Amino acid sequence: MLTLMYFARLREALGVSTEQLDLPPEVQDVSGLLLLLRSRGGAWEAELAEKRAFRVAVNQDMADSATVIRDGDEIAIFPPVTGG
Amino acid sequence: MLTLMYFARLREALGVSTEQLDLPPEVQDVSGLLLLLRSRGGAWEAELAEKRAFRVAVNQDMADSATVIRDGDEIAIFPPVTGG
Amino acid sequence: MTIRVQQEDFDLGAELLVLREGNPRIGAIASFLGLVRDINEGDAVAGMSLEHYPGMTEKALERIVEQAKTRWNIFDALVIHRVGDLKPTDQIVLVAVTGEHRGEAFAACEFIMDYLKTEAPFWKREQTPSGARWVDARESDEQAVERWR
Amino acid sequence: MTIRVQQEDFDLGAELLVLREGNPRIGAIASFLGLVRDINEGDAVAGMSLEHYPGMTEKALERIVEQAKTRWNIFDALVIHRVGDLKPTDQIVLVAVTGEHRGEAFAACEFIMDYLKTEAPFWKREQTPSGARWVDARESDEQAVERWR
Repeated sequence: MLTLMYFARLREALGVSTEQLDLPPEVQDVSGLLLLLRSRGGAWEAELAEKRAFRVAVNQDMADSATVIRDGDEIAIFPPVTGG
Repeated sequence: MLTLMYFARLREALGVSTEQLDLPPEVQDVSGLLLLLRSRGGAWEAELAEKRAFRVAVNQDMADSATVIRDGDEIAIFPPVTGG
Repeated sequence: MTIRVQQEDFDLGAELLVLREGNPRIGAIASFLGLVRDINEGDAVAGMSLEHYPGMTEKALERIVEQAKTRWNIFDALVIHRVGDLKPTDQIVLVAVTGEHRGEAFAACEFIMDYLKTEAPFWKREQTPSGARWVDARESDEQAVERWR
Repeated sequence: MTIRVQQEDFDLGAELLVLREGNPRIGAIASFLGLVRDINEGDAVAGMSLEHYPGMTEKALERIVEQAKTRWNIFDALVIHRVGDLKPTDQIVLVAVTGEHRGEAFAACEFIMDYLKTEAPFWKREQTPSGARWVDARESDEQAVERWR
């Protein structure tokens, strides 16, 4: 089981703040997860396209496309941060 | 008439905080004034020697050896500053 | 190290007193206070709302402060960041660093702010006359953090 | 611009409130607070006394702040420097700068401190177990100010 979280503009655009997902066997890393999410089409395909600026964190650490994903992980997807 | 002021360690070493001096005709600039003061000998010669670190201000602006001195000027001689 | 993410306002003077309490070796405190401006990107801002990622925010800020402590000879650092609804002139963030001398305190304080701006998961949504909008990340913030790499 | 040379202590939080009052364009306040340390050059310091050159001090500080305002896009700056007898942990100096964004506020604040340290006529005399001594100027302060030239 994975916990997926979405924040700020992405949360609004995707219409979801949190979801639980059984870890699909073909998802081994962040890039695999993104492929899966894009395959949902619509806002998912548009917002998570390669050329869009967004960030992924795995277990609350900033990740990149090669970061490994394991069962039980907490994965967050969000726009570039704008605090401070 | 010149007003001469001495601060901090120099004030203590020279034993004077302020003095009034008629502007001597041979004093045209800071280097001329320093020559005159050194000619007093003792602590004056030692403390104001070329190799010693001290600063001179003319009318409350930092000066150098070529800064012109005129009648009525306020001239201060002091060690490198250590505030803040 | 003190890291706080909170809705409530804070008292900068009181926070600095706590930060330096009991350490007479401190000669320098550099601090930064961020405020809500009433204009951004040329538009009037009536207010803003700050969202964050609870848990990760604190972890990210702790890591940034740890890095600053490794890099400079400082005593301690404090980061307070507000979330929720804010209006112009409200305090958003306070970063303060204590050290023996000013150079390291200044550098560490600016380093923490630069990383906070690019790595701590906060997002601003501001209210303008043409509606609410999510604030875009600034290119200048990316450039600022590059200096430290 | 506010420049004050005074014996009395000051309230940093209250001073910053006055400095930013009535200007909702301010997004950043960088500040520096200098404190008396209980040790210097390896010796215990029981207290110190700060002498200055009245008149020139204010003039020198004003010129430093003017230079900072020419160099960076900042709103305002405040400098408070104490004179007279101080003891460890006492506040000596406060420099605060307001601006739209943090980069210019930080730079101007550090610039003002670096110049204050090398050009404003203040002198420290400290009490140590082996007697009172005038504090020597630090080579590192000369190096710090060279960066801006």
